[in-house]
Amino acid sequence: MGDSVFFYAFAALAILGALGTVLFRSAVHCSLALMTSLLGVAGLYLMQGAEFLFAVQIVLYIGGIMVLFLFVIMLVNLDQAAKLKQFNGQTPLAVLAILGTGAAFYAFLAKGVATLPAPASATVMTGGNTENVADLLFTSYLLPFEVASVLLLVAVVGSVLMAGKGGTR
Amino acid sequence: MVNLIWLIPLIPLGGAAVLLLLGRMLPKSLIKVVAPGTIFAAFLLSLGAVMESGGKPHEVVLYEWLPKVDWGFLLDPLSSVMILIITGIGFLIHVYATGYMDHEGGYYRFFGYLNLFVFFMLILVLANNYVLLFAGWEGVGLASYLLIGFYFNKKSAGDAAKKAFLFNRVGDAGFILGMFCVAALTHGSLAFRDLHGLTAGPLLTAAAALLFLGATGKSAQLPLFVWLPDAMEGPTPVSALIHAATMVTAGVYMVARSSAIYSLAPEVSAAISCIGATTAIMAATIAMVQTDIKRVLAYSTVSQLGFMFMAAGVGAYWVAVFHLMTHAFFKALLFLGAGSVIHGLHGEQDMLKMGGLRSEMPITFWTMAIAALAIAGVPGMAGFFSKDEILFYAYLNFKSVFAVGLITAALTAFYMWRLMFLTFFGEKRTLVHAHESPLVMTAPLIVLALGCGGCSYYAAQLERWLEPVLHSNHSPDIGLKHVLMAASVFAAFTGILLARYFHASTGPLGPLTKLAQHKWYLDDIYDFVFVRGLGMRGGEYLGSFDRRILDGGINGAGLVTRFVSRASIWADTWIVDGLVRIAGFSAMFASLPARIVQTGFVQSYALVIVAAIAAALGLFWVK
Amino acid sequence: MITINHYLAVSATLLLIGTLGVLTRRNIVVILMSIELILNAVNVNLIAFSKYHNQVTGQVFAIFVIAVAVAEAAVGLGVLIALFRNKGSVQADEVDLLKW
Amino acid sequence: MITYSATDHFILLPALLLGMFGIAVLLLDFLFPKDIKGRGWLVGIAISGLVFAGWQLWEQHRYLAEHGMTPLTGFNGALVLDNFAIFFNGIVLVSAALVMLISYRYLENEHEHHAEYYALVLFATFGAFFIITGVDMVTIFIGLETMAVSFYVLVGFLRGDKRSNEAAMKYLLLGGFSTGLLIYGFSIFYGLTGSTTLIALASVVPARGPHDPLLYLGIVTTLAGLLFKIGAAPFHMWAPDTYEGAPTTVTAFLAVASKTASFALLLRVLAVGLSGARPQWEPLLTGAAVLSLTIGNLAAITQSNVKRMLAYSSIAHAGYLLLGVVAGNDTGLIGVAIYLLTYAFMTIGAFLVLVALRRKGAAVETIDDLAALSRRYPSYALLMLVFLLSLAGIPPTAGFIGKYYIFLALVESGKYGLAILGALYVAVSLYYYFRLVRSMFFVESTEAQVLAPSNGVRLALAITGMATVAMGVLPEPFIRMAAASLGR
Repeated sequence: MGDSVFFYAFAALAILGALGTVLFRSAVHCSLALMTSLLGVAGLYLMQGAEFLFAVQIVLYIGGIMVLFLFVIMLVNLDQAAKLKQFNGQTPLAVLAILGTGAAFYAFLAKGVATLPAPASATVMTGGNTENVADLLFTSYLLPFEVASVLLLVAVVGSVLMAGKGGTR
Repeated sequence: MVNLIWLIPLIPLGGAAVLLLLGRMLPKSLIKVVAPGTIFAAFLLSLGAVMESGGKPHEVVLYEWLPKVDWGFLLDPLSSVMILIITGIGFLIHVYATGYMDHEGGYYRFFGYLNLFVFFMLILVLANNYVLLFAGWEGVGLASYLLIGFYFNKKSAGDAAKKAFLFNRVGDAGFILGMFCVAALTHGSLAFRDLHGLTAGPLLTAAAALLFLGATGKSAQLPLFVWLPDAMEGPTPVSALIHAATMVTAGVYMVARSSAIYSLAPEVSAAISCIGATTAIMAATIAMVQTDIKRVLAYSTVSQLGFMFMAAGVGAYWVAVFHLMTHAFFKALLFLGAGSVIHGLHGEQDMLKMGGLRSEMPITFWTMAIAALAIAGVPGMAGFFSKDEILFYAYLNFKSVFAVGLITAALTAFYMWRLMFLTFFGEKRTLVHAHESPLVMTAPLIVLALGCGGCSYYAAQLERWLEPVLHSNHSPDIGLKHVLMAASVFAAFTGILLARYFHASTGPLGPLTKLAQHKWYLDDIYDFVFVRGLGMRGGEYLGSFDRRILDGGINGAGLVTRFVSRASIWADTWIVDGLVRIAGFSAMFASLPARIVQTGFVQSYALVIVAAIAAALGLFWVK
Repeated sequence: MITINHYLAVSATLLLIGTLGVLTRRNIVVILMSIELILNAVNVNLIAFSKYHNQVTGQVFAIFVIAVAVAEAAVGLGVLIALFRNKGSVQADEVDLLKW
Repeated sequence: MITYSATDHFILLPALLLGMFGIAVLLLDFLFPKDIKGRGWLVGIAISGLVFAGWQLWEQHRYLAEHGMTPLTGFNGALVLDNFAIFFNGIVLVSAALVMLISYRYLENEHEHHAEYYALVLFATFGAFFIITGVDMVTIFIGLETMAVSFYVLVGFLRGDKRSNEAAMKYLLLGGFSTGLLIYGFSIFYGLTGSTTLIALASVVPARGPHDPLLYLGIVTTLAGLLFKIGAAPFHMWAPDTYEGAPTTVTAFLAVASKTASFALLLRVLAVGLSGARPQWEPLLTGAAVLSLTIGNLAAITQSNVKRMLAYSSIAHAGYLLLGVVAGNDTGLIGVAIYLLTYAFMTIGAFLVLVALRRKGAAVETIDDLAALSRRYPSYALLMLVFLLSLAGIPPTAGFIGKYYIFLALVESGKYGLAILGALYVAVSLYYYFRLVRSMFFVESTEAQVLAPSNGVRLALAITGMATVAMGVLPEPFIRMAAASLGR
């Protein structure tokens, strides 16, 4: 019972936040709404026993990325942008397409979940969640972990290069 | 020597490479030696190889190119005839061109392309499989494209090149498809040696028809023949080599080479005969009223190619090849003679402004007269035997084709002698002082004239020579043959006599003349259907579509200006020639829907992605 | 009882809302945020399946997705700044030099 | 327990070298004062990184050959070293090396000469390694993103150029979106199997039958992401804009490396993971192939910008490649492999000519810029002619071989309709490639001086030109390579 309440609360937070992100006029508001949505998602992680990921989401995502977003919003000075039309010309068409796609998605999921393999027996995993994640990360997924470091290096180099002053022609 | 046949195409290729890459640095005198020299070397090698092979098919496989497809050359009687024509006549034309092109710019490029052409042509005829043949096929197309457009600063030359290119693409599509049908029939092998033992069936019929579509493009048959007369914009030696003696006969060669397929597809063969006959008579009537000396010869070429297909269609492949050979001699000679006349008159091509050149250009006159007798079918000359054989086989197999052929033969004699009378006889109608061409140009004329007279006597030998590859069906009916021969001689002399008296008149036949003058309205029909109809109307629609729908949209203004500027460029570029215009228009018409979705607006791209996903998901429920 | 269905539904909803943002918002910053939403939707999926299979593989996968999201956001914002510097605008439908 | 075995090391080594050299380029650039003129030595370092990686790849090939071609697996089944991986990695490495050769002078001209460029090219190659070698979805995903993010930056490398900015932005937004779709598909595959490896996926697929909704949803979203990467319609729309706006060297690299790696991935996913679900993805691929051929070829007809035209033509090439997959027999797959190999050389070659002709002040981009090339630079005109003939698929150039195999495969598997369509579009493509030829050979032009090409450009042109001819005339060893890469 308690589970459901929390689930619905977090889900509502995530979805409403997402809607806010998409619908708000000012980019600053959008980013705050996104933060809310990410918090909601973090809550969902917690409910599924992913404590480590919950922490990552809060600290890294909300703490890090959102600051970056806000920073850029300040930098590119979106005051004017907020006064402009926020939705482009194809919005009705896009809504239609998304309604269609969404209906298909829900239909597929509803039909499909029943066909999932039987859930694994609920034996409790030994060790804490963080420990288990770390175990897996440094054994089976050691390689992607290392590759990800290069990915982040690329991102750093790239963003610095792009945001830096370049010759204007 | 017969094992060295791979060298035959390689020598001209070397020449082309030297000329095109280093040509700018070479002195003209050296180019004059190199270009004909390579072809002559190839000719000697061919001669040696053919003599050594003695008519036995000989295949030189260099290596396995693609699985089941060798890179190999096949020297059999058929390709022997072809390589001797190409290198022999090619050599003479090269020699002639050193004189003819003496005062033109880009000398080295011209000869580079010409050598390149000979290389591809040799690949085409020596290939032992369809893929290699296709390589040569496309190569000669490319080289001829470069050569037609050689006078690129002449706009009509550029348009002609475009037109030739477009019509050949239609043929190419047919050829590629036909090739893969053959691959399906032979389980992946495209070698000619595997064509025997096929069985008839719908796929084989399709292969035959598609390959023939390829041939109609290359050999200028209905409905794709309109490009050849325009191709006369190229330099005259090019017309002689490519658009008379060699490339345009590639279609005939290919059909003969595929005789194993065609003999199993009687419907297609019949169609080939009919198309050949129709093309022959149509082109002949058009040739009767042309005033440009080269255009007469161009339509005549189309007509003669029609004769060859007539023969191929009734199963007389060796006769087709025979006529191909004799035609190569007399038509090359006629073109070179015409070139000599044009050269002598400093670029004049209108026959109405010639006349009385007999005394001023005696060698040109006499050699051309021999060729004109040959093409008219006067006994003792090259064309006589080959044309008679065609008519004979047509009579045996397909009476109506025979009737058309006989009429065409008379028309041929008429238009050819009309040309002769207008050019060399009567009053001189120009003030230009004509002069005989230099020796480098007249010498090839003389050699070719000897060939015209000489090669005709070897019909029986040729038949026997070609027998191993192109099974001929002998007919013992000598009596019938003589009757038909008399008929055709009668037709020939009638034509010449009529030409004697009517060459100056615009024609007694009134409406028919008009029809012929307008090239049977073929260009106009294309123009009317596609350009006036679709073009103008379509342009209006496009315009209004643009204004109404896109103007309101995101980028209307940009599109409108773009469209207007494009339309004016388009009009400038394409209006001159209806057919090329159609191509441009249909290209634009086809291209527009594909481009218009590319709005430059990134989110519409994402929308397309989402829509595609929705469609893909929807497919699940449809199934 | 909350089952995996619920999580998948939330995930699909987030995905669709994110897509809506990508398709309709003119402001490129917001489009980038919408892409973050899509990646989060995937993460919800992964976590739910991870729980369902009673393992942590999905969680590890999700960490990588976050890393990718970070990288994309950083580079995206960098490119955005370069674009803004040259064009003075961050409206997606004004970026249309390249077309047809 | 963290383990790192000798096998792991052996498999990883090429990528390790690429990554290390990439970092070295960055560090050396940082350590040495900026006023050292030229910095050509950075290119040298970057190329030597590629050479070392290539050498390791060769060693790997030799090892496999000595051990009966049994694939090696490493990192708990995350990587598989087989001939397939070596073949496609080789293509990507070669294309990266060719791009390096031509980049130096190009960047100097653009006044955007930075060490980051070379590092990013190496990192993109590094990412491609994991796309091609990986059989674990996490590894693949991270590799894919490493490559993609590198490309986002490379496309926008001319920071002062609005068109470069725009191209990068468009590529990034759509790329990010399509990544989301791809990974959504992966998450569903994970849900179906409880594992992230493609092998696990392969083991559950047969039991799920042809009407499994979840599997289908996963296939559709995954394919959307993958078809986006290879630039197949209707997910192609980023390609023309990005190709046109990106620096020409990057366009060449993007057109070859990204497409090759992504196609290798597509083959892996379909042939390893989803081979049991053929009835579900085949119609989708067929549709994408037909659309790609149609849109690519038709839109290319009237383009006046050469880069954009080549972009559309590369969409059409994606269509031919997909037809090879659709044909579904060995011939078709070998055709795909050989097609990609030849495609690398001819495409880079065509872009190279554009780079080589680049003038001061203005790029050579429109068809008119190539006017009268045959008289100004006959050797360039001839080379371009060879590349264009090859792109059109005319024998005996390299481009013919791939098309030949693919058509043959279609005929063999009885898909005549698709074969006819493909052949017709070959004729159409001749039309627009020859527009360029016409311009090069027939049109008069206002003479404009080009910069003397650097030795790097000359070398790269020689390599691509010779390869394009050699593969066409002597395809046999290359065909054997392609066949071996598929274990045939």
